[in-house]
Amino acid sequence: MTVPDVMMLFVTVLGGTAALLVVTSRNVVHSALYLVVALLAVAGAFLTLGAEFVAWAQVLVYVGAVVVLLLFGLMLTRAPIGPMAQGNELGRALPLAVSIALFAVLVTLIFQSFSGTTISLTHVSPAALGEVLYVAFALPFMALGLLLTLALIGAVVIARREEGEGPLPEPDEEPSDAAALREPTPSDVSTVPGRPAPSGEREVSA
Amino acid sequence: MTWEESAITLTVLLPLLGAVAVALVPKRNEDYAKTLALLISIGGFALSLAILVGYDWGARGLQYQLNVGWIEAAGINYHVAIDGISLPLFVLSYLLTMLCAIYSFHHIEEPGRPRAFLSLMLLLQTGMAGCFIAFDLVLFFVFWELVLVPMYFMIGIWGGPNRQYAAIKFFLYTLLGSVFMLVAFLAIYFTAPERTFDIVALQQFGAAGEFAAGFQRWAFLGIFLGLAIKVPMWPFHTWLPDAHTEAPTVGSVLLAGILLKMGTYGFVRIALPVLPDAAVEYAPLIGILAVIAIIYGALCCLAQSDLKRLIAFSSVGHMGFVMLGIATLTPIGINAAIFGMVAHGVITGMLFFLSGTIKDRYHTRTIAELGGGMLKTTPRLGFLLGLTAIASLGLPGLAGFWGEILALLAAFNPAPELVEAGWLTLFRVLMVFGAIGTVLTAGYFLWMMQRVLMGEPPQRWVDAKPQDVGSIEWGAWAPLVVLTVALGPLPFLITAVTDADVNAIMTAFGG
Amino acid sequence: MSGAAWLVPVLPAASALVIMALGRKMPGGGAEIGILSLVVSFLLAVGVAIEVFGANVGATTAGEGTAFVHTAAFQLAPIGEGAAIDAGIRVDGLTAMMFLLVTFVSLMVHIYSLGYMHGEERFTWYYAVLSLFTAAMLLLSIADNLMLLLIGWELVGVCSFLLIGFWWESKHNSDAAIKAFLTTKSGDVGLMVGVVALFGQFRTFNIADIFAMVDEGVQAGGAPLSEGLLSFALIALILGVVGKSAQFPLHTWLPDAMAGPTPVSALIHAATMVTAGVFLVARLYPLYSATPAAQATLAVIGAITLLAAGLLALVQEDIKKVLAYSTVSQLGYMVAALGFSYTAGIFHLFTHGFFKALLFLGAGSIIHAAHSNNMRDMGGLAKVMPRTFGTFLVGTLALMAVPPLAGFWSKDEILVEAAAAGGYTGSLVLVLGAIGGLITVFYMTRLLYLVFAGEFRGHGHPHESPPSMTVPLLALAVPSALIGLANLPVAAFQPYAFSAWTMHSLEYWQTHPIEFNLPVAAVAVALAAAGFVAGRALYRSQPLDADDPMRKLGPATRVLEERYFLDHLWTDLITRYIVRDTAGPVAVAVNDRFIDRIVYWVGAGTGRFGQRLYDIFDQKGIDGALHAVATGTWWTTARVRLAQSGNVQLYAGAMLAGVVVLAVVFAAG
Amino acid sequence: MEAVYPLTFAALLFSIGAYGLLSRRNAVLVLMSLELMLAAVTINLVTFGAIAGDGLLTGQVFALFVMAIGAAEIGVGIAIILLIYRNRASVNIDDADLMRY
Repeated sequence: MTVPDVMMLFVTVLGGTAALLVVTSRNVVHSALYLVVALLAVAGAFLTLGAEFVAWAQVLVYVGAVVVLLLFGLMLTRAPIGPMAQGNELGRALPLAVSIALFAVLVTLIFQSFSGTTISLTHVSPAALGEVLYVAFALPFMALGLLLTLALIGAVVIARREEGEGPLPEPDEEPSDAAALREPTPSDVSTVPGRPAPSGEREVSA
Repeated sequence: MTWEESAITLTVLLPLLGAVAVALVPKRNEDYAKTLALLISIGGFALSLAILVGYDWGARGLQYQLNVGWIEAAGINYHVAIDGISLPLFVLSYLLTMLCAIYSFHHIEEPGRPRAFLSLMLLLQTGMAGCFIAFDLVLFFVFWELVLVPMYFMIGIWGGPNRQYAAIKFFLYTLLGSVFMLVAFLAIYFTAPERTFDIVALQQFGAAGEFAAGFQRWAFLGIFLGLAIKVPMWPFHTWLPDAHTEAPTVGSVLLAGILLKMGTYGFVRIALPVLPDAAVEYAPLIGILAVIAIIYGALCCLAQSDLKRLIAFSSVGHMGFVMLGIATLTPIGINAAIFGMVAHGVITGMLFFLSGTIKDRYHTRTIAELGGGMLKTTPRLGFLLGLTAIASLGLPGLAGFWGEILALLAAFNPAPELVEAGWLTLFRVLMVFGAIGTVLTAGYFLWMMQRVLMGEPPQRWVDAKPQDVGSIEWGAWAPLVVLTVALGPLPFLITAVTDADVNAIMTAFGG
Repeated sequence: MSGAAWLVPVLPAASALVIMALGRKMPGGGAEIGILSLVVSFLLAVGVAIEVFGANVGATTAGEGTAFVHTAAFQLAPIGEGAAIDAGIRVDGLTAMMFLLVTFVSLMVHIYSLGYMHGEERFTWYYAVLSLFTAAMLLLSIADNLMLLLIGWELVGVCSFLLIGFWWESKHNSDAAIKAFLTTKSGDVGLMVGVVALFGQFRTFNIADIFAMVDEGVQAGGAPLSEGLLSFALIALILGVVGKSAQFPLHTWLPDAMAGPTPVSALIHAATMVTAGVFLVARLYPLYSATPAAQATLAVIGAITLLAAGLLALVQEDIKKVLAYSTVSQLGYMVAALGFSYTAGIFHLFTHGFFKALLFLGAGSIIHAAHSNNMRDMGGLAKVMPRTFGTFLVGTLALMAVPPLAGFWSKDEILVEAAAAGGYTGSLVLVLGAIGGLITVFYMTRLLYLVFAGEFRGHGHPHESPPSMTVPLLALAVPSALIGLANLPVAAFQPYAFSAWTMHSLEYWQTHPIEFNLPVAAVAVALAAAGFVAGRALYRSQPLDADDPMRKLGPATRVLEERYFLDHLWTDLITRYIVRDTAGPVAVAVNDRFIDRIVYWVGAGTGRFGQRLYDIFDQKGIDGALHAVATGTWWTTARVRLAQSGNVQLYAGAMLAGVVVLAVVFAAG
Repeated sequence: MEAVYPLTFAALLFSIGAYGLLSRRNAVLVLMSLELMLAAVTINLVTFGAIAGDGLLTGQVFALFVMAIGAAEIGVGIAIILLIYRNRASVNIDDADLMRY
């Protein structure tokens, strides 16, 4: 067990528990914070694998920007700060089964095909990475930039509020059309499938 | 492109272009659509007559042939031609469309909209005519499907009270059949020694016995289902009465006049020559179903209260005779079938025209409500109905007789291969039942004539004084009446054309 | 002349079309075209007859040569495999005879109808269909191949339908017309099967070729002639004969067919149409004489029919019904005769045609005068209608087979041939024929007295019919009386006699001579006399008053009769007790309640069966199955749809589960 | 070092992320679990890059690309969630079942 193995083991354990907590914690903000820990563990993993630049990029992008964005999301959607009621039991059985099965399959596959292969942990300097990035992958890199700007503009357009809209509906009172949405289930077989158009300004096509 | 080659394509494309032209007629003067449609249909009929005249009657094999690559990659080519078997039906389809164009000057059912109606009719004509000249399986299938769409809209929009039901039933039922047929076509394409959809080539493979017996059985079953639903043969007939009861008059005339014949034509052109061994295996089954159709159709006619539905069921009976002719796999049988197709087209087309006019004059088709005495209230209409009904029940000397008697003749001694397979007694029993069928047919037609034509007319109609046959109607019906009366004493008008080619095709069965 | 024979059927056909086209505008309503064309046809027929008979007589007197046959044909249409349908004519003795009979009787009916149908609303249509009918009958008699014969046969059937249902306003008439057409059409099934079978066997419709093949004992393609198939075909044809010539059991339509105008009954149901069946057998006689099984069937059916119909005629009150049943009985004679001898059968057909037409036209004139069909409203007409009475008497005597007249020579000939043939069927026909003769005389005497003797019981006062009606009666009376002599069974006269005229082959004529058989003739005449005496006794002194005791036997009337005629015990015993009081009513009971009911039940039964079949099997059964498929698909889609619950995570979960499963499969695979 | 270790770690992260994705009621938390899964993917990329050990460092380059796209995706995700929130006033996954039949 060399030093990197120990490092990797530690990072795995840390990352695993953090991820578990993200997924199961009662408190919304706690899971955001646990997410930070998990992503840091991932950065640690990169370091052990010698991808130094990727590790720091990971820290910078995910831990810095994404988690903050998620926190903003939580804040803006007025997610209940305190511990909230957990969903129904059925809601957890299927996902649990699926994820465990997924993990089992992945692990067996990994051990089947990759056991015994060793990787050389040569340290890759950011300079070498940069050199490759701007020569071989120049075009994809530029495309990536374009994609990011587009995503940015898109997000702004979606999230912007039109002038004419009324005030933000209070979370507790039931919006008028929400009731309309819970029409009876499609008991009448013969009509064409689709919902009767709800009242209010939006036309929901079948 | 000499006239020889381009003739058929021109004749088939004319109605298509006509349909587009009629549809583009401006809304303001909608009635111009009627005259335009009439001119186009007359033009189409004239072209088909030109082909008829130019056709070398005695000769055997394909004429006016044009074989041009269409989708080379898949071996599909635009192979159109005409021979003795498809010529009569080809010309009949143009005749009937022209007559329908004349008839629809005054008779378009209530949503009116002549532009839409007439363009659909011309589109239908392209599909029908195309089906009889296609010598490539895919081309045949394209025209086969093309026919469904206009007929669906004709029944669905201009039809009777529950037209939706009838239109959907007709469309889906035939489509279901054609799916099996398509699968069979593809199966044939892939198993043929040399990958082609060309019917002539496939016929040569069939004759040379290239297809294995087991394969032939399944391929024939697929094609049989597709065609049997269209004919319609006995268990698959339930769409026909509904479609006819709801269809507009012109729709019914074309549906009964030509569309049913595409099924039987398919048997003669594709099923029998390409898969001869399977044809021998299926022949007894087809024979039995045909005779059941004859007896069953006649019995159901006895139970009908609606005149048009009665005529629809009579079509089931007549097509039974046609299929009996085909089931015998003998040249006489096939000649009987083709003659029966044309005669049925003429007679039943006329019957549907008459029932349309009766509906128009008496506003009802229920026999009880008509109450009889039509010979007194509208004598000419009554006389025509009487004459056509008697022709339909197979009176010799009129068109309906030859189709039946020749089918019975063929059924008495079927093809040698069927005899070897030991089906001789079965076919003779079928022949006797067919003969009994003619009595039942006579029964329900005479009973209908008694209840509709004879007896004292109810006072209601005497007061209403419905108007007798008008000049437009005479124009639309005169050719049909002349044909009904002429085909009786002069059957050679059709058999002379079909005989050479039928003998050629039927050699595969030791005919 | 025989070359122009094809004109004989074509002329009436053309006249029918002309009448239909412009009859209404003609002064005589189209009748004159009909009559004119028939006169020409008749003259042509006589010309043809002279030539044909002359040739035949030449052959018989010279003792060698062949029977005259002239055929000419052209191909109508190829029907595949080299076979073809051709239209051709075959003129021989039989055709010439039928030409004479049909054109003459039809001409008489045409003239007669001028008076009878005067003032009819559809007068022109009547003459058009009458001409068409005559044309069809002539086509039938001249056809040289089976297909053309079948066409003529069915056209005759349709014309009879149109004529019987001439007054289609009343449902009774159209019912009778449909009954007639459908019964004959079901007989025609047999005809079709027969024709198809013969074609199947000989691959040709041409009658001459079939005769040649049968003589050589060979079938199509040289195969040896199969007796079984040939007798099957011929017996099938007999079914057609039974239908068309109203033999037992398919005879029920003929009495109902009296619903048509009387001249129609005279033409169709006496002289021409009903004899079509007999003509068919005569036309194919060489085939029949080659198959004993077919001949035996003919004899048996004929015998049964002649007796059954005779009995039924006994108790009819409608004068036309009596004559109708009498026709059925006489047809029975002809069919039975054809069981043994060609000449006897067709000679009786020939003579019967004339005197039965005369009787029907006479009856028409009586009905015209008495304004009723029922014999109750008649009586005492002899004085009032001398010419009708005179001609009617001639016709009746001929029918009764009273010696000098036609009926005697033809009916007697049948009994002689039956006796000569001997054997089981021969004796059956002889015995039944003799009894039949007695019954015939009995009911005709009854008719004579009821109509002509005593006082007029009806209302109004009858008067003689106009000359246009009585002239044809006189014209028909002449042949009814004299035509019998055409076939005098004297050996010296035979080569010039009727049998020579219409022989179909010289050998047959030579091997089957017509002789006179005294004992048989004597028995027949004796029976006839007995029948006449009994009939006269019963009806002379006491013509049918209002409540004829025919059915209910009031004790008073029978006591009266017994005292007067003790010495006629034998005639009373046989004729009255057995024949009139038991056999007659029983026959009617059997006929009306049994046979007629069957025919009705078959008709109505198929109607009801069709109704049930349609409602239950077609609509619910097959259509139901179709709908089941449709509703089935709706049902399944409704279930599957529920899976789309809208819960996004459920979808994601399902997808991931899918991925896992696929991974396992591929990993394992 | 054995290649198996980082790969197992990635598998672990991926499965836990999947669980979170399926069970969480709140849309934002779903996004978080999504992030975990993305992180797992990047580990895989880097590990496979290391296994291949080619000069082009494709593993790491692609890890970077994935990160960039992940970020863009999270941005748009949050924007959509805000939009749903504005219309439905709740981000609970069960309410947004407009696709229900």
